[in-house]
Amino acid sequence: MPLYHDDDQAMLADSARQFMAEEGSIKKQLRHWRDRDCKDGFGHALWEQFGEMGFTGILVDEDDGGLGMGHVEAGIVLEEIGRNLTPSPFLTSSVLAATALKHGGDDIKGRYLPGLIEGKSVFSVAIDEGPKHRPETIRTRAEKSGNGFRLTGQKDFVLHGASSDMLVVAARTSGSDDEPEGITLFAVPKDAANMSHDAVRLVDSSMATHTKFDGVELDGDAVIGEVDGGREILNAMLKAGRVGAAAEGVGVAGGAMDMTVDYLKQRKQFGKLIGEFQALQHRAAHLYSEVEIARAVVVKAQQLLDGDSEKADLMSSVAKAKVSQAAGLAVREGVQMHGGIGMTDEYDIGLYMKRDRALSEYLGDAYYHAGRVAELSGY
Amino acid sequence: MPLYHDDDQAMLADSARQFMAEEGSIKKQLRHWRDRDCKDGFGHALWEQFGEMGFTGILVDEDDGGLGMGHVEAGIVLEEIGRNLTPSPFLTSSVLAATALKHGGDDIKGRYLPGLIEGKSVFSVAIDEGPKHRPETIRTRAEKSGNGFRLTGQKDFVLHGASSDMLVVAARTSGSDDEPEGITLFAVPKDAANMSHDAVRLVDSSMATHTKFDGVELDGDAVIGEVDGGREILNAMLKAGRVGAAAEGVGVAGGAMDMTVDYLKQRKQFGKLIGEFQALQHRAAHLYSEVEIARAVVVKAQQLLDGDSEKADLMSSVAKAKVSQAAGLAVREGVQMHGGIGMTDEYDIGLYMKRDRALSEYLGDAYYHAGRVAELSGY
Amino acid sequence: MAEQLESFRKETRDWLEANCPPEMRQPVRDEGDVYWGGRNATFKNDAQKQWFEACRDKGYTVPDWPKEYGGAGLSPAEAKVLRQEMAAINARPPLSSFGIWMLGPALLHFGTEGQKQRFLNEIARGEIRWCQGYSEPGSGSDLVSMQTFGEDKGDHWVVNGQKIWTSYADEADWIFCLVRTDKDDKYKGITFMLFDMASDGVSTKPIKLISGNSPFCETFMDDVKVPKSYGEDVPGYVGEINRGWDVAKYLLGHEREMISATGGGDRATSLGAATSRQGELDPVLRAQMALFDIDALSFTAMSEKFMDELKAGKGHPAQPNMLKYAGTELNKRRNELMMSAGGSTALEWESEETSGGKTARGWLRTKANSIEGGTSEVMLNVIAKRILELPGA
Amino acid sequence: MAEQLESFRKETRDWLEANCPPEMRQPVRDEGDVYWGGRNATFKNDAQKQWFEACRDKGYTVPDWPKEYGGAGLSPAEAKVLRQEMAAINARPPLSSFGIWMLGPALLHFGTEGQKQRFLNEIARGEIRWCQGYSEPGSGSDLVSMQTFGEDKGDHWVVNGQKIWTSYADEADWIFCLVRTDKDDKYKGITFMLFDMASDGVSTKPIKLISGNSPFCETFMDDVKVPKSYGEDVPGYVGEINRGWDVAKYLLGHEREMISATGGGDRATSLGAATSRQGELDPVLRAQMALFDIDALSFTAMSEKFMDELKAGKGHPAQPNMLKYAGTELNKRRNELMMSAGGSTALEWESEETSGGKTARGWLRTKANSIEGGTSEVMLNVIAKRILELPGA
Repeated sequence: MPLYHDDDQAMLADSARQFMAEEGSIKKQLRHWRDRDCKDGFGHALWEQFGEMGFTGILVDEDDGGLGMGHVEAGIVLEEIGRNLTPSPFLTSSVLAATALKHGGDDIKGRYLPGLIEGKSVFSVAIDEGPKHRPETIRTRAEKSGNGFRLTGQKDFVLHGASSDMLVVAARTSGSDDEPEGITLFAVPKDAANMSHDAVRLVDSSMATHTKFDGVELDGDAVIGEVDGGREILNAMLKAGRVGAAAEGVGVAGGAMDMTVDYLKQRKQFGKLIGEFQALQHRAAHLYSEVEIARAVVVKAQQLLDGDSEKADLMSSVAKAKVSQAAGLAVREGVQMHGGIGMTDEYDIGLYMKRDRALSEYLGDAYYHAGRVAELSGY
Repeated sequence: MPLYHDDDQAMLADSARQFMAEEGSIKKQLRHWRDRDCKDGFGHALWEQFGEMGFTGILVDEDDGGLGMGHVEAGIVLEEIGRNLTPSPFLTSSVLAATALKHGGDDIKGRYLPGLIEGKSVFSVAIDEGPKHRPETIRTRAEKSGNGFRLTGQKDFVLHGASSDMLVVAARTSGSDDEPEGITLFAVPKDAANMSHDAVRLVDSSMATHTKFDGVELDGDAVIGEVDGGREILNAMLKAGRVGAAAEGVGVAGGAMDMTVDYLKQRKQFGKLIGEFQALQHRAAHLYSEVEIARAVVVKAQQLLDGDSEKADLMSSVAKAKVSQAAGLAVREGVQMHGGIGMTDEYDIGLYMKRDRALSEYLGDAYYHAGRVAELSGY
Repeated sequence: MAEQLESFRKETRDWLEANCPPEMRQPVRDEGDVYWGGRNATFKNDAQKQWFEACRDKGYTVPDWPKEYGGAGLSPAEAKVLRQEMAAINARPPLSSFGIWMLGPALLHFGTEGQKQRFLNEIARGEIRWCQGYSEPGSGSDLVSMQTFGEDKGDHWVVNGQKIWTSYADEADWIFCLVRTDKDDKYKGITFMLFDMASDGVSTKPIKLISGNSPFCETFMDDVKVPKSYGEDVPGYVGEINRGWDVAKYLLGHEREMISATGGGDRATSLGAATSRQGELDPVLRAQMALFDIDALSFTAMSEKFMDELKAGKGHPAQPNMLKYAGTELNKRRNELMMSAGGSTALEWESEETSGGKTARGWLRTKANSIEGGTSEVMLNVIAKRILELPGA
Repeated sequence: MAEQLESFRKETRDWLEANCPPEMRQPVRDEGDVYWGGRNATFKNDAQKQWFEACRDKGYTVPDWPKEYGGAGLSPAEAKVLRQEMAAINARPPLSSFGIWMLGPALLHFGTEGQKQRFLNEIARGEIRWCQGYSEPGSGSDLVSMQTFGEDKGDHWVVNGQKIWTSYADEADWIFCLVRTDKDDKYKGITFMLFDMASDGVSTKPIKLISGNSPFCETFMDDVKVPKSYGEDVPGYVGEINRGWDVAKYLLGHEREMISATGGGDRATSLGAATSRQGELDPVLRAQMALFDIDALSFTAMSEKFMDELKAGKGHPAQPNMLKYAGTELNKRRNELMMSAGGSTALEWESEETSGGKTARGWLRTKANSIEGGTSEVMLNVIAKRILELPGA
């Protein structure tokens, strides 16, 4: 498959670009909700519009009422989300949770997918335990209890945790903390007793929770897939999530870069447009190259994932790491080249820096994925 | 002690600078010997001149006929050696071996120091085993044999090995390969039976050997210091060697940088001196800062070493690593900014790149020392 | 000489023991712990008041200023002893002010005797709080292109324009301010004026930063009357009329030294060691930490070396530029790594656990380091021109 | 269509099976394995001769050139099949030449029918070996400032000057050479001339590189007579007189694409995996390897993407500049890391163990990557101007 968008994908990109620029703009969404100290960190009305656009069900099979598209298409939406810093539960609901539900039975799909597709339901995923992403270790335990399970433990960095209708929780049903096997995924409804959220606002104004499961009783039908068979689903979720976050990151990088290049063409100092200074030109040109490289590897990883390739795992980590590096460069250069006003809350460039930081950390930072690349490559 | 040279040191620096520029120049020494395919890789006459200048005995105690100076002074000579790429056995003989001999008895000192001070003897040190510097592991064994020892093993990257009158060899007299203790240092004379050198020319035109000890019989008086007490001496040698190599590296960096800055002021392209291009100006200014930072940390490490500070070990690794990074930048920027002619053998800038590479590797590269910094700092 | 110093050290120790209350022997935790002085100043507690007054009376708010201007007239060696002894007991600065850091040095160098008598004493006694009016929205790196204009009306100017990045303008009593007084000469057309922030026509507006609320303000001047004289030998400007750029340059150099002196963050500690206490470091992050620590420890050595050279009169005038460039870039990198080590906890913006997002806000705040007091790009230009003597524009 | 291709694939496979000797199915190990053709060419062995002649007769030395010029007239799709099938059996290129890579494309685009008939056939049949005369000692990045001058003498020019970086000038039969023919117009005063290296007044001198001996030469022209015509419809220059810069620019773009296509080194393998086979990696070096592998794998994706876009006519004209910039910088970094992994063994310059310092020489050779075919600085200028449309000089 050529590494560019086919005609259908280009059409989707056009409509996503237009929609997000109009409805999902920084002014209309991110600043709006942030300045009102919104406890969700995003707008439910916009989420319903996502549903109307069909975005919510991009990765859901047609048989289940979705569009049955792939990660290239999901990435198209995510890149525009990134470019406009649009706050939404798309990544957690339509990518991560949707990937989990793909592995569930008809019953659980029927329970949750219609709400997702309509943009009425918000889903979260609870994977991390502790401040760094280490999905190899799962300590949260689900013990047999009656004909169901009893969930005990704590999850961190649960994006939209307090706003979600259902949380996909990775818990251990057997084995020791570091064992690959023995993981089961549960769909925990928001009204589950003994589940509590400590919601905190993050640097990018999104909301995340430390979520406690203090003996949460779950029916057997809360299990997604098979008992003890969750690791494979979790891996699928992580691959999808990394590639999705990387696509969003390319949007963040591109948005920050475009703002900055525009600024270089407007701001004058020493009687010249600052974009005339060769030192800044070379830095901008280097940045452009890095962003283009990041953009390319994301498409590559998306296609590998859509093609169910063995290389998708490696390339999902490569993509996540590369985007993190390129977007980090984009926002740092962006803020520096904007000079003093880049430091003010009034200008948007700082918002890109904040989002990049949170997104880079989500599902593993560049250092984590570099280690993964080394391990997967056998060194 | 202030971090600059006092009056005596400044005088020494003046005379070293003048001497090395005149007698140790690239044309007179490095290219001269290289183009004649000299099997020593350096000139013995120059080494005797080092002796006449008093350089050879800088670190040797006055009681033993030396100047009794410190690492700041040795570093002054080394920086000029670096700046002129002067091939000489100064680092191995007057720094590493001299540090070892400091820990020896009067007998061994009497045997070797006069020749060193006169610039008539050349000493090598045999530490590394394998392509990377890993002095924590010593596999070469010295077993009791009669009233002496029998040495078996192989050492690599022995600079000037085939030209040396005596080799300081670190060998294991007890314990297993990775144990800190159980090391003894031996002064092995050049005519020792069953010692063989495989001499190879290195990228910087210096000569190094793979040296084999195939049951070399040594008298007990070949031991430097105490049997099984060599680790401490070895550590002292390594600290001195790292700081010395770092000082030489500052000279290499400074020489490459100065050549490059001069070139920026001479070469015209697009109707301008290329030094007028801001992108190159900023890179040159960044490089200058890095070289100054490297220069400062070397003086700091020298003073700590001379003051026998506990911090000297950490800072010797910091200095070696920092210089390696700064000098690497200097030679890479130097070659690139020289453009096509920088790639030709006719111009000297490439010689700086070659020396930097060999010097960076000697006694541990930046990565090795970064790991050491982390360990010594407890992480 | 050394004996005299030792006896001074003994005296100082005794004096500090007697005068510095225990509450003032703790590191400054937040803005509330800093005493800025000024017309409207209030003390946070009795200890702060007691400590300030003891220092003021002893001349220790500005120990190395001459006694006649409110200082203690200490020699550099004595001032160093005092700093060491204060550091030894963690004594807080009794008074912080841009008057001490910025205007004072300018007046000591350029001021008239009358200005020194009045303004330095006011500063030393914490009576007047000053702010600084340099940058304008259109004039950042290219400061000399500033447009705020003072029309000459004989015995006064009428000033119109806008300044930006005036720290604490909303709390300051007076401002020292660059004003264009000759539109025909870029460099020799600026006057370094002094005026009361309570003057008619002065208004301020705080600037919110990406790191949150900040001391920075925009300051607007709308037909502000600035007298040319505040009395005998007390001109309303520093140096000569139209030669304020000389004063400004002198102060910029001073500011860069100050900023570079704090660059690189807390140099005594290894970043890797500090962050690894939060949990095991990822191996790749550990490698980056080690490479950072090497750079940071090396930078500290250069910083020390320059200070030593400066004291010995061996310093190169462009050295502060290098310190500022390298120090601020390093500090940004340090904070990036701290964020990485902190993971999702470090992302928290308002939580109690993070004291209101301290790590994240600190990280964002460091991004200004390479802009304020001269951008990294300007520093590199200066190094290229002044040290390397590279040609051309 | 697909069926036709499949039948072509089958034929090709059979043809290769029958015509490519086993000795030619091994990777090229050194210069001796390359057949460059030319007047004085000799074959290393029978297999090389047999393989070359089979390809020459089939038009497979230049498979996508038209049959009348010595090619096989393959469509792009067929040429790709041939490349794939040759790669599948590791078949060596039957003929290497700057005529194929550089002059050929220029003649196909700018040449007269007579030039194509003569020169393309000579190239395709390996009869004439060409070299390239572009750079001069004073004209590197600023190529258009070149000074080699051709004085117009009616039916010929008399050329004087010096070229540098003429690869294999000492072994080439003819040269395509940029010569100034009008001193008044920088761009429109250059002619793209063709002449015999055996002409009176041409001399060459090899250039030794930091990596050792090299194919590069200096070429001196001392009153060299270059005819304006070599016969009917065969001008002694390509394109128009004084418009050789158009030809040069076209070829520079072509060269950058070629260099960038090989940039980044062997992309299929992980550097970390390859080097860790030599022994356990230091943890900090391992981290740098992993960060490199991420960049290299990502670059490969971009490279692939651009090729796909190019084929689909979606490419941006400045993309080769980006590929060249990023690819060559990456290749330099790759070789630095390889040297680090190799340790003191990699430093060896002449030892047998290192095949005569292969790692070290290869490392040094990569330093030219970011200079030849346009420096990284020129690439960044082009990206800034042509893609980002930044203003000014």
